Amino acid sequence: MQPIDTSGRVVEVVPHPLPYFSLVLEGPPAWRETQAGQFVMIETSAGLEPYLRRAFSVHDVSKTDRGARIELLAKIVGPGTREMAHKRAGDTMKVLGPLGKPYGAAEARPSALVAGGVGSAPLLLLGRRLLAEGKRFDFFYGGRSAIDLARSAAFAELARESGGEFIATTEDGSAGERGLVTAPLAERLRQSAYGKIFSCGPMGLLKRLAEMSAEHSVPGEAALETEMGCGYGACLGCAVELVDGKIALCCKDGPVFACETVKW
Amino acid sequence: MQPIDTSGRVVEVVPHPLPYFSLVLEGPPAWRETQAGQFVMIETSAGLEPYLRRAFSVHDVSKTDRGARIELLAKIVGPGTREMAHKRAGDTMKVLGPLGKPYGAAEARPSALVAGGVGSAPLLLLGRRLLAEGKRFDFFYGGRSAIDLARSAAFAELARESGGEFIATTEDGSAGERGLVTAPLAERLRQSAYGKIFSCGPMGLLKRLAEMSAEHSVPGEAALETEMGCGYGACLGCAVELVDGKIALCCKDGPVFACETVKW
Amino acid sequence: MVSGADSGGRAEATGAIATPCAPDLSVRLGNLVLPNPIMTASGTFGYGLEFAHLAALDRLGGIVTKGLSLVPLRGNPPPRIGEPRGGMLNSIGLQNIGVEKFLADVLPGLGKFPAQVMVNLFGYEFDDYARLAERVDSFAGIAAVELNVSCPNVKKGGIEFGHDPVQLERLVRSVRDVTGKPIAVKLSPNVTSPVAIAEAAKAGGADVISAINTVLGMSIDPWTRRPSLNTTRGGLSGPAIKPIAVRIVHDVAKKVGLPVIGIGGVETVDDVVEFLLAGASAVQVGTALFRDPRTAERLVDGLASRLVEMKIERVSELIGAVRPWENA
Amino acid sequence: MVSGADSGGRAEATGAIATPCAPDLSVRLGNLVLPNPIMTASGTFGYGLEFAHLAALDRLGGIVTKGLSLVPLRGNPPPRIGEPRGGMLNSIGLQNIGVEKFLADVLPGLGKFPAQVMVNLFGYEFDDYARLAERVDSFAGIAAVELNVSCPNVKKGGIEFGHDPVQLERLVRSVRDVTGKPIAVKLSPNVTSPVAIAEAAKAGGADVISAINTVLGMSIDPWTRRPSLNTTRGGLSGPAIKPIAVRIVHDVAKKVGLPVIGIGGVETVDDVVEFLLAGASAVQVGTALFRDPRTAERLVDGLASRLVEMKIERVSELIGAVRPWENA
Ligand SMILES: Cc1cc2nc3c(=O)[nH]c(=O)nc-3n(C[C@H](O)[C@H](O)[C@H](O)COP(=O)(O)OP(=O)(O)OC[C@H]3O[C@@H](n4cnc5c(N)ncnc54)[C@H](O)[C@@H]3O)c2cc1C
Ligand SMILES: Cc1cc2nc3c(=O)[nH]c(=O)nc-3n(C[C@H](O)[C@H](O)[C@H](O)COP(=O)(O)OP(=O)(O)OC[C@H]3O[C@@H](n4cnc5c(N)ncnc54)[C@H](O)[C@@H]3O)c2cc1C
Ligand SMILES: Cc1cc2nc3c(=O)[nH]c(=O)nc-3n(C[C@H](O)[C@H](O)[C@H](O)COP(=O)(O)O)c2cc1C
Ligand SMILES: Cc1cc2nc3c(=O)[nH]c(=O)nc-3n(C[C@H](O)[C@H](O)[C@H](O)COP(=O)(O)O)c2cc1C
Ligand code: FES
Ligand code: FES
Repeated sequence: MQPIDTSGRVVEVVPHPLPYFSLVLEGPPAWRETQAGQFVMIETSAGLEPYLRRAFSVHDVSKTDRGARIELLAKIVGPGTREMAHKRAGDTMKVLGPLGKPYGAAEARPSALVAGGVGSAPLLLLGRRLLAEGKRFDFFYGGRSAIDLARSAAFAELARESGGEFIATTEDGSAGERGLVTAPLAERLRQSAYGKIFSCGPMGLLKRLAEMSAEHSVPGEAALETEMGCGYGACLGCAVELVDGKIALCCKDGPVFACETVKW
Repeated sequence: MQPIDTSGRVVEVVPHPLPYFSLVLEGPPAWRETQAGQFVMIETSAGLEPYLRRAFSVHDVSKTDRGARIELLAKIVGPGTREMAHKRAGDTMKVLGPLGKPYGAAEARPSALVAGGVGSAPLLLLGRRLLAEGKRFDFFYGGRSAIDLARSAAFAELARESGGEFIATTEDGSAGERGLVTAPLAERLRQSAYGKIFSCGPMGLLKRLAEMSAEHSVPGEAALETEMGCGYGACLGCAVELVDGKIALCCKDGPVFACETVKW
Repeated sequence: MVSGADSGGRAEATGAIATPCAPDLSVRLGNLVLPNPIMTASGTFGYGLEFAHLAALDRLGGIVTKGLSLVPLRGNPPPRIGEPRGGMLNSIGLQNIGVEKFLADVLPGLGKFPAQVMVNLFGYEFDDYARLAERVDSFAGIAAVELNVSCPNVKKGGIEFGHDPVQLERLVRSVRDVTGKPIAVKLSPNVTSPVAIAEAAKAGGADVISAINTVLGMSIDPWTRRPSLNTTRGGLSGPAIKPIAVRIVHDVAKKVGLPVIGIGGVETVDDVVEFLLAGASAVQVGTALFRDPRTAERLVDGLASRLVEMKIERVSELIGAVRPWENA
Repeated sequence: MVSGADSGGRAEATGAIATPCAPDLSVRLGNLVLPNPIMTASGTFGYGLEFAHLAALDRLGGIVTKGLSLVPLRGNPPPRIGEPRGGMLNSIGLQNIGVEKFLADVLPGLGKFPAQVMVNLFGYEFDDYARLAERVDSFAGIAAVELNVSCPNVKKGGIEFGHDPVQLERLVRSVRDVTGKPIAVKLSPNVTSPVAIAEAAKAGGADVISAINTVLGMSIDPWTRRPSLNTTRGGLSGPAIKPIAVRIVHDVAKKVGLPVIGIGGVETVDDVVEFLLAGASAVQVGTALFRDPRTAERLVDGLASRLVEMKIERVSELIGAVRPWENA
């Protein structure tokens, strides 16, 4: 579907706790069509700080009688996310979306969903989709510390419902296994073979996952983050370098890319 | 007293109705010393719009057990006043003040207080002072239309308490006498002689009042408005040209000036 | 808070079209007539067509294409944008599909809109400009050419033709020799005397001056210590540069005597009026489109309403109508 | 809203002084040593002393005076300031008390602060600069002179010495000949090549480059049609010009090899770190002081805390430590 430029009504802002929070917006029926991996561009402030909109993966979608609700899972890192965390129920925000290419189809074999920090955002919708398709998946959730594993319960529940497991890791050991999320994944890659690895998170993690996909010849799809000026293909600011030497636009050709196509 | 750089807590925002409103702030005991004609510099927004603080006459002051309350009477004309009108009880704002030279002493003869639109702001405090000093005054309040005579009741009550009268004028006749505020003043200047004319409002009005002061040799004091970058004497942006060829600073040497000293 | 106190600094831009007796929004740029003075700025709205689903292209006064070169360009590696307070930094590096693909695939589709199409041209070599102008000259769908001699993101050779009056005059003349279409020359703000550059463009045969291109700037992330741009330095745009643009538009309009297109931080109706008063005959909207793809059409509506409010029948009455202070 | 989510874009600037092992904030500008890199910018904090009740002068690294001339000046008529989005426009016109009054009444009072006092000097005639420098040379309380050759608000003669390398080199040499004090030359951003101007200043004997002065700008009230400034054009300052200043500081520090003072839109600790990384050895705070007279001291505290957070012992480690992208 074509993205629409509309405005959403803030339903609530939920701390997970801070700096992580959910922003729930009420909007038009068209939002119901949002697919896992797609994002929206939000005008976080009517003023100059920040001036440009900000990109957020759609974390969850639900139908309402008049339209739809989308939930965004965000982390306060600067002015835009700070403005968002300060919104109150009833405030309206300009929203452009849904934008970008969603995650592709899962294979017959179980999938591995791998999240680094707030990169988990788009994977909830993906989990829901896989569950609906009756596809099993394990969910790997890595963070620096326990607080960085926002919405763990929801992810764990989804994974288990699908028949899969939920594996959390933290660098300081404050929750789940101590270490990086790639460790438990590597283990399981040696035993059971996954059909696909779906990921989102910091570039460093995605790069490593791309390597692991190659090593174990398990196809991988990663949702990338780049700076974005517009989100709809006008500014050419979201360039992603591909292995074939071409330049792709994260907002149009992505944010989801097949790992082997990206020049990491 | 020296101005202090502090922060005030928003007690309430009262529409008079819009675009006029009162912003009531709670602050330190030092604010109790504020004198009629003095102003404060308010940081209306934490962001860039507007970037510089805005100047507002102190409209009213009251003592609280922990400190003091000041009331500002403002008109929405741009980003700063818009931000102010959007404040909610409990918000805090940076406040620098009280600043500037207050209105001087009244003469034995009754005074004329003349306000043009929101220029009425500093004259409430002046009225209270005169009342406390047992000095009589007439209050002339001019505006384009009825809505531009914010807080009329309060001014009228003060004037009458002092034994004087309250005269309102509007250009469209929607309240009080139709015409300019200078008309009824001219009338009374021909009959009863005033000891002093205290004024605040648009430059055009103040200029005309200065002329009338001269014609009837009644001393006049006017509170001027200029652009202000800082309010405390640092930017030299608030220049006022004097008849002696010198440049005065509205924020330090003013905002109240003896009419005969200003090059109108 | 007081409900009803209209929020946001950009309210004017959203005023809906107003009255029965609609004012005359048309403006002239030399022989070029625009239905209204609102254009999209080069490089900020692609080639126009691809955003038909987000913006009402039929409402625009003019569309300026992304900078076109003889061959398609890949542009600079990421990161390509940064966001200092009040503006945007970019180093896209003139990525574009090339003039041939534009003429074949895009131009035909643009035909159905009243908006005047201006192609923005740039080259690395002196001759590139004339070759590009010559190539597009025969296409009726192209109303004018805009020469980008001022892009801070082209390193090759390192010359910005827009910084050297002598070079520029020759360059413009070489284009004048091969096309009858109106020529707009886009000024760099990064020079000591934009007026001297504009004079040179005029001497070379330019019909219109577009002012300004981005301002050379740079920012660094205090934590990663990385420049926000891969190229370290890049072009500053958005509200931050508007006062610089207004100054240059004013000086050029006053001293050079060519119609000027005002560019730089245009986002509200106030901005449009300000540029017109300064001497611009039209404006281009750039960065503001990234924030809101409908900015341009909103400005067309808002400008119409504003003229009614100001009791002005023709927008052209505002051009250069600034009132300097007596003793200035 | 979520309470606890810290609001405002300028929180870092308010961090209070942090730790037992305080980091070393001192920096060198040639022979000049500052207790910390935070100075007040010329014309934005008067002569320092008059604001002792609003700011902790004893915390500053340096104080630069309002521009001083041989005789007191009245400055420009009002209006003198405007406020475009993200910045400030001014045309104060260098109103000042004159060098004699400064030396007699102000300088003695400044003696009691550790802050280094830099006098900002300007003249209309070539010789004015040397005469001013000669006049202040014998005063021990003055640590250095800063030559303002770049004020956009001086019309007389119309020359900005800062726009002509040949003139500037001669001017700086004439000052060098009469004073042993460190000479800082303040650059105009309104030139095609600030580096060339800085090179000329160096050739003339300058010890330090201050960059930048205000950017030439203009704005117009869309309703009154009046320029915001009596002089029509004036100097743009504040956050809007920071990316321009960072670019010029970076280029000059890299190519000229003199210590640089970064000036332009400094308001937060992030800003200070950004300028240091770009190559500045110190910064000056200007317009931000109008918004908050305690900005400078807050930055001193905030910078100390930041260094602790970054685990850096000496602020000087940050100077020029930007990390360009590999393929840049
Ligand atoms: C397609 C896409 C989807 C996204 N989805 C989400 C999401 O669901 N939840 C969420 O919290 N964020 C998401 N992001 C990232 C989010 O857009 C940025 O964090 C946002 O720009 C922050 O804005 P800000 O003004 O608060 O901070 P900024 O001022 O933009 O940045 C503040 C600091 O954070 C750093 N930063 C900015 N962007 C990123 C980034 N993308 N990754 C890491 N560091 C960054 C900057 O370098 C800077 O140091 C997504 C980004 C993209 C491109
Ligand atoms: C000493 C002093 C005391 C003041 N007291 C009050 C007060 O008690 N109540 C109050 O409402 N205002 C008062 N003002 C005026 C107030 O400071 C300005 O209206 C303020 O700058 C508005 O800020 P803004 O951002 O909302 O609008 P701005 O963007 O600053 O201005 C918006 C529009 O209003 C015009 N404008 C700005 N300032 C003034 C002005 N001073 N007079 C007329 N038009 C102006 C501008 O030209 C512009 O067109 C006072 C000013 C001074 C100098
Ligand atoms: C992302 C981006 C790409 C641009 N590409 C071009 C270009 O290809 N050719 C050109 O002449 N100007 C280009 N510009 C400059 C704009 O056309 C315009 O002159 C400048 O951005 C100032 O206007 P604004 O503040 O409204 O953005 C570009 C600007 C931006 C922000
Ligand atoms: C009101 C005002 C007055 C100024 N006066 C002077 C001056 O007298 N001499 C000078 O060299 N620079 C002067 N400047 C320029 C500042 O010192 C500084 O270079 C410029 O404002 C950029 O810094 P900022 O963005 O922090 O304000 C002045 C700036 C302002 C805003
Ligand atoms: S974000 Fe603008 S093109 Fe992708
Ligand atoms: S407002 Fe800055 S000196 Fe008066």
